Amino acid sequence: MDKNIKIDVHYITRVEGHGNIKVSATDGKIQEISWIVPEAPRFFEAMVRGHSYEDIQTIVSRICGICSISHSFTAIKAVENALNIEVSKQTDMLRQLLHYSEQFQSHTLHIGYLAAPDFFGAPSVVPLVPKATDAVKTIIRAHRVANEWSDLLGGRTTHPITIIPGGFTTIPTEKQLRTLQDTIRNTQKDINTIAEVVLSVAKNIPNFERDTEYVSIKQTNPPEYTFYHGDIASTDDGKLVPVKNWHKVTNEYVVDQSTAKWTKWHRDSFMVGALARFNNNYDLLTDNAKKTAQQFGLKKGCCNPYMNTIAQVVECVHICEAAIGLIDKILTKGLVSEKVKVKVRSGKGAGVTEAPRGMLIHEYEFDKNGKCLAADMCIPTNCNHANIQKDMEKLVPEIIGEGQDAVRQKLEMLVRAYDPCISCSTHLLNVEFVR
Amino acid sequence: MGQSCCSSMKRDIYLPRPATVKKSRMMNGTELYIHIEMDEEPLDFLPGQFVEVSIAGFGEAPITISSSPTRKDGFELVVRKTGNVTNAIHKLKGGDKLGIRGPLGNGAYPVEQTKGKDLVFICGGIGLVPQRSFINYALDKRADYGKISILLGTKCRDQRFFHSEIANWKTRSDVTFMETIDQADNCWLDDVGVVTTLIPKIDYDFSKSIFLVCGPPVMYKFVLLSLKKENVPPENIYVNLERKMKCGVGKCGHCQINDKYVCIDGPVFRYSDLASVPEAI
Amino acid sequence: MSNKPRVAVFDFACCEGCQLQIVNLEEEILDLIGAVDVVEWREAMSEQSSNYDVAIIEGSITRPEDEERLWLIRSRAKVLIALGACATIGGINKLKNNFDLRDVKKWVYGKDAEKPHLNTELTRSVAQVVKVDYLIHGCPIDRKEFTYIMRCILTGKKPEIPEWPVCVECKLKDNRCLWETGQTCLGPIIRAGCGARCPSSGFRCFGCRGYVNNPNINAAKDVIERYGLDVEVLKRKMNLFGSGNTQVTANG
Amino acid sequence: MSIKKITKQAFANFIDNLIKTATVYGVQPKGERFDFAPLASAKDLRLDYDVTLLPPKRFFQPTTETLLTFDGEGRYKSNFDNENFILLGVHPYDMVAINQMDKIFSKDYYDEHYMKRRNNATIIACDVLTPSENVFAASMGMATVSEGFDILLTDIGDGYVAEAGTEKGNALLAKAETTDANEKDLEKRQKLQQDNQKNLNKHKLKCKPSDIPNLLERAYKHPVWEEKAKTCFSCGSCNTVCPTCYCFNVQDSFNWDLKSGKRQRTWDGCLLDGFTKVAGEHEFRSNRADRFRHRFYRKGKYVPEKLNGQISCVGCGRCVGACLPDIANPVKVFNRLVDDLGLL
Ligand SMILES: Cc1cc2nc3c(=O)[nH]c(=O)nc-3n(C[C@H](O)[C@H](O)[C@H](O)COP(=O)(O)OP(=O)(O)OC[C@H]3O[C@@H](n4cnc5c(N)ncnc54)[C@H](O)[C@@H]3O)c2cc1C
Ligand code: SF4
Ligand code: SF4
Ligand code: SF4
Repeated sequence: MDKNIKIDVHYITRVEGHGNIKVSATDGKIQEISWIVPEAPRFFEAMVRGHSYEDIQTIVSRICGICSISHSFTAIKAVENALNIEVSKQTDMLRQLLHYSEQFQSHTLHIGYLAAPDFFGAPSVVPLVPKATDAVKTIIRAHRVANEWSDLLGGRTTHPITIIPGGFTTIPTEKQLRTLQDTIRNTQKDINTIAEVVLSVAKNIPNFERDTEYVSIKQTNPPEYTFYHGDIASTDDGKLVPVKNWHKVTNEYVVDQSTAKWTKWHRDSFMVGALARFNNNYDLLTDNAKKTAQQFGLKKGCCNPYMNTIAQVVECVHICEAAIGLIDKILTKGLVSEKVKVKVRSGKGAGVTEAPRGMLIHEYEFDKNGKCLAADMCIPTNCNHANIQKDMEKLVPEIIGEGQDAVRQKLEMLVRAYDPCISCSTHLLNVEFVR
Repeated sequence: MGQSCCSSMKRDIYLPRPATVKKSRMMNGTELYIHIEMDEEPLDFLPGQFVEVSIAGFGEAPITISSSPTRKDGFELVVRKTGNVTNAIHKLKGGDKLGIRGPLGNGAYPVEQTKGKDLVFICGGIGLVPQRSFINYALDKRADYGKISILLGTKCRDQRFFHSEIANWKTRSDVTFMETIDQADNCWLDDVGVVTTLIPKIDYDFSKSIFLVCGPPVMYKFVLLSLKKENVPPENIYVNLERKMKCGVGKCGHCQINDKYVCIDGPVFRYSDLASVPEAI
Repeated sequence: MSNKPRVAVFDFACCEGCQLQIVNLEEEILDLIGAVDVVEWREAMSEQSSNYDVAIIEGSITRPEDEERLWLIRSRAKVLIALGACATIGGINKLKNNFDLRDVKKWVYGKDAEKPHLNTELTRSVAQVVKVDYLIHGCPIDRKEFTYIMRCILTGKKPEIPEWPVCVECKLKDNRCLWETGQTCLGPIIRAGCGARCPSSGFRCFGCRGYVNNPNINAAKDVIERYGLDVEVLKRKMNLFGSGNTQVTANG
Repeated sequence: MSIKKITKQAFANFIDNLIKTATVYGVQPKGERFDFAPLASAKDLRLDYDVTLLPPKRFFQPTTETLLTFDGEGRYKSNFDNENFILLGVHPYDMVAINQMDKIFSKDYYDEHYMKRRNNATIIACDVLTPSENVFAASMGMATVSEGFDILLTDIGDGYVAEAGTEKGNALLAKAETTDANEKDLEKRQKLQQDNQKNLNKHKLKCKPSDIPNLLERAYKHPVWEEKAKTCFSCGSCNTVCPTCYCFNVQDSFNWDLKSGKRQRTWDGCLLDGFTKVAGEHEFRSNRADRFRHRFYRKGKYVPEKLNGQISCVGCGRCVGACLPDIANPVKVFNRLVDDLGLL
């Protein structure tokens, strides 16, 4: 085997945003292993200043097209926190239902279109169309259901327009919710099919482990596998940190090799995302979701980052079941049309939700007219950058003997497993070019 | 209300009928000549009428019939390439299929009313195309009409067309043909030569002759002013108007000029009828 | 090699939500793949190519190096499409043009703000940098309009993009006007084509498709006064996506 | 034709039975407004509505309709809607507007696409119970209607007087449990109709509708067009919501095989930028004020010339509410002209 390795992946494909991987080794001695993000910085925190609290969601939704619903919700929760706005139980439940749709949409996108080609050894889903037509069509079908679901509640599939501070501009009819429920029920079969297909190629998932701290939100009252409510939790200790203290969790820091800010809490780095939620909240998954996890040998405490994709499959199973139950709950109460009333005041507030790829935090400050004075955000991929780097540092020496192509392939797969959302992360991240 | 009326026998006014291109050729840099024959019944039209030409997927465009109904094999169009449909028409070659609706336009040339009168055709550039239908009609029924003059103004030499036909008109003793060409280097498609300079050169009784005017919008103002100077009564002037058009059957509203519709009241209008139509010229 | 047009998708500063709408075509994406050869599309596939006929560009241009990359793409492509608000009118990224750029950088990057690689320049739309053949408006784009325009391009047809404002489609959707409920809706001055998606969901139009060719801005100001609202509020809303530029047209 | 009385309960049964046999589009709430929508049960029907958002014209000229399809060889085929349906709750002014459209679409060139839907429809009209905030149908002489409908309902409190206007209506009415309307019922109906001829008048026209063509004859150069159009958005809302506007656009589109496709017609509006634009970007009515004026001339002069003089504004008042800068109100414009130019 060649002991000289030079990997320079300029823009890793099938991820959201631009990221580069650089590895070089001479005679088996590693000189460089870096995860670099050259995405154009976009300055959202600066741009929202001066805008009305009503327009914050419209602006920050554009941080990311894939997790626009999570950004919208996180922003709105922060705005509501700052302006002391309470929302009704109905609004809260409908929001959670809408938020589920994004997890489902993003996960099927990642599993089916972005990660699956790796398992099948294909460069993209396109060549898989003739080879595995049925599997591709199943993915498309599930993805469409997710989008129709977002569309119904959010007004669009991407960049939702119905959610405003205090409530909704418009809500679906009871009949539409019933229909949605039936659709989700039918989709459960497709999710099982997708799980089976992934299982059939699961042997291609690299066997790699690194003891890692996992951070996500956790809801205790009542306990629920949460994406929407809760405080910040770590697998390293059981303590819950309220979102207003989020800076104590993220502890952004600058490292020598990069000007990109990294995060750390109890250790050098931590991971957020589906696997983090799984590890923190495993007990609260539905039985079927637990069963799916078992099929893949995915257990609480798993520290193989590649298994993040499998945790997403498990979450899809959970989300469908949870959504069906939530719709029942909404409908037994009956829908009422609610008027949104907001009293503007000055204030500062933070909000947290789980985006599909991990914990997402926004914080805003407003003057007495509701004009934004300052904004701060922490994006999941931001939290993961350091962890990706650390994983690479452990992984490369373990596999360096497999040759350049295999190393490159496994590194790309690793980054993809994180389902990074790079364009999200760059408006806060300090960016470095290694060219 | 005629709700009980049975309409199933009526033809769909929007349904094009199949036709076939017999021949097509470029006449100059921008104009395509195209000879068409209907696949089923032939087209029964009057000079000045137009058809809606359908190219599936691209749409429909109103195009005046340039040939005379006296020449019985199909009909001819001359099309300038300006947009989607006309671009697609320019791609047609002999044997290709297309759709035709029409003939349309209740306001055709006054071929009956002008019998025995002297005719002056004033054409600006592509304005010759519709006029040609009446010109050839009158020439084929030469005895029915008085003197015939054709005044043509073209902006530059490359834009002339119907060379052999014009050559023929020039040699005929029973037709007066006059032409100006404004040979500016910078040749704009939509401009006309100074056709107005030709008007005083014809020695007709201006009060009794019939003037038929067709050209780009800018031309009308000048020509009509000249004719006014020569004391031509508005009743004796006919103009050919063009407007955006969609349906061609007086419904869609696009070609409306005040209370007149180009499609069903025109496209040929008696100038005296336009006195109360300020938007016309 | 097939003789289908070769299509490549590229992105600049943006949220990639417009590319996502292409994925969101769901079953229809198979029709698209049937009609064209997608040769490069970083978000969805690993294949890459420098040989393409149609380049679809998402995102706005904020740095000199992006500008160079865009020139290269333009020189290789026969047809260039600006996809989505960032590309057509600069989009949300243009908000930063309303601030002093040094201040913007400092706000986000603090003491590192002046490092060379953090350079940012005034945000420009793709059409402000290179010749654009087709504009596909919206944030995100409308899927129906996207496929319509793609089919037009593939058949050599000039697409008909509405010249009229969102109110037309809003009325066709049988909506009650949001001004009656106190919302400052930009519908009357913003280009239609979205099917009035936002107003139909009860949310004011915030202008992601850019202004109509001939917006009557002064009338908008009069209306604001009639409804007793603040012109400043209107201005800030008009800035969200348009940032004051009134007109962008494609050359195609 | 028969005039019957039908109790509210019998009416509800009648409608519920109709729903079983045909699609019934009845007036129902949409948010805080009203709209024609497929009716699931008589109890959802709101015949006391003020005005619907869009006028019922969309059932005969849909906002988008496929006129033709073409196959891969470019062969065209007409496309028609053949579904029978019942339109329930049409107000008199809207009925007058439908009568006008019927003339427009059947005269000269017979538009089978429109007429087929029209002939497939059964219209159950109803007299207005709640005047809308901008209605001025009384000023236009269109607060009540005497023809066009298959059945006309008038709510007289303890039930409806139902008058059949056509054989179709007669036959339909025979299916309901009715009694002959007596003198008192008819008096009540007459009272309501007479009241409506006064009450549906939130904007009072200072002249007779028949004076309008002559008024416009003299108003072409009046400053009102420029003045008002200054704040016109060219948004075409006044066109879109109007029950007597019918201009349309026609567009072709390809299917994904890039060979077959369809030709569709969509609503258009003479106020919109580009309405008269031809190839080469020349626009004949490019001036906002000219387009603004054109609309009033169509309502008050041009279209009436095709309708034996009947004014083509029925006074529904929709445009008044739809126009943000509040310049579209026909009564305000006509009254201004009466003030400035006088009546002859
Ligand atoms: C009565 C009449 C007779 C005509 N005769 C001729 C002729 O003999 N030869 C010729 O070359 N041209 C003629 N024209 C002009 C011709 O109709 C337009 O050039 C053509 O419609 C442009 O269509 P397009 O699809 O290529 O352009 P686009 O710009 O793509 O136009 C789209 C649509 O707009 C409408 N439209 C655009 N421009 C015009 C226009 N100038 N007039 C009417 N509708 C328009 C049409 O419905 C057309 O399908 C005539 C027009 C009229 C009204
Ligand atoms: S809601 Fe907005 S888009 Fe709709 S009509 Fe009103 S102003 Fe126009
Ligand atoms: S002009 Fe206005 S009031 Fe008159 S019919 Fe039309 S929408 Fe109704
Ligand atoms: S509704 Fe008012 S603003 Fe809009 S086009 Fe009509 S007159 Fe102009």
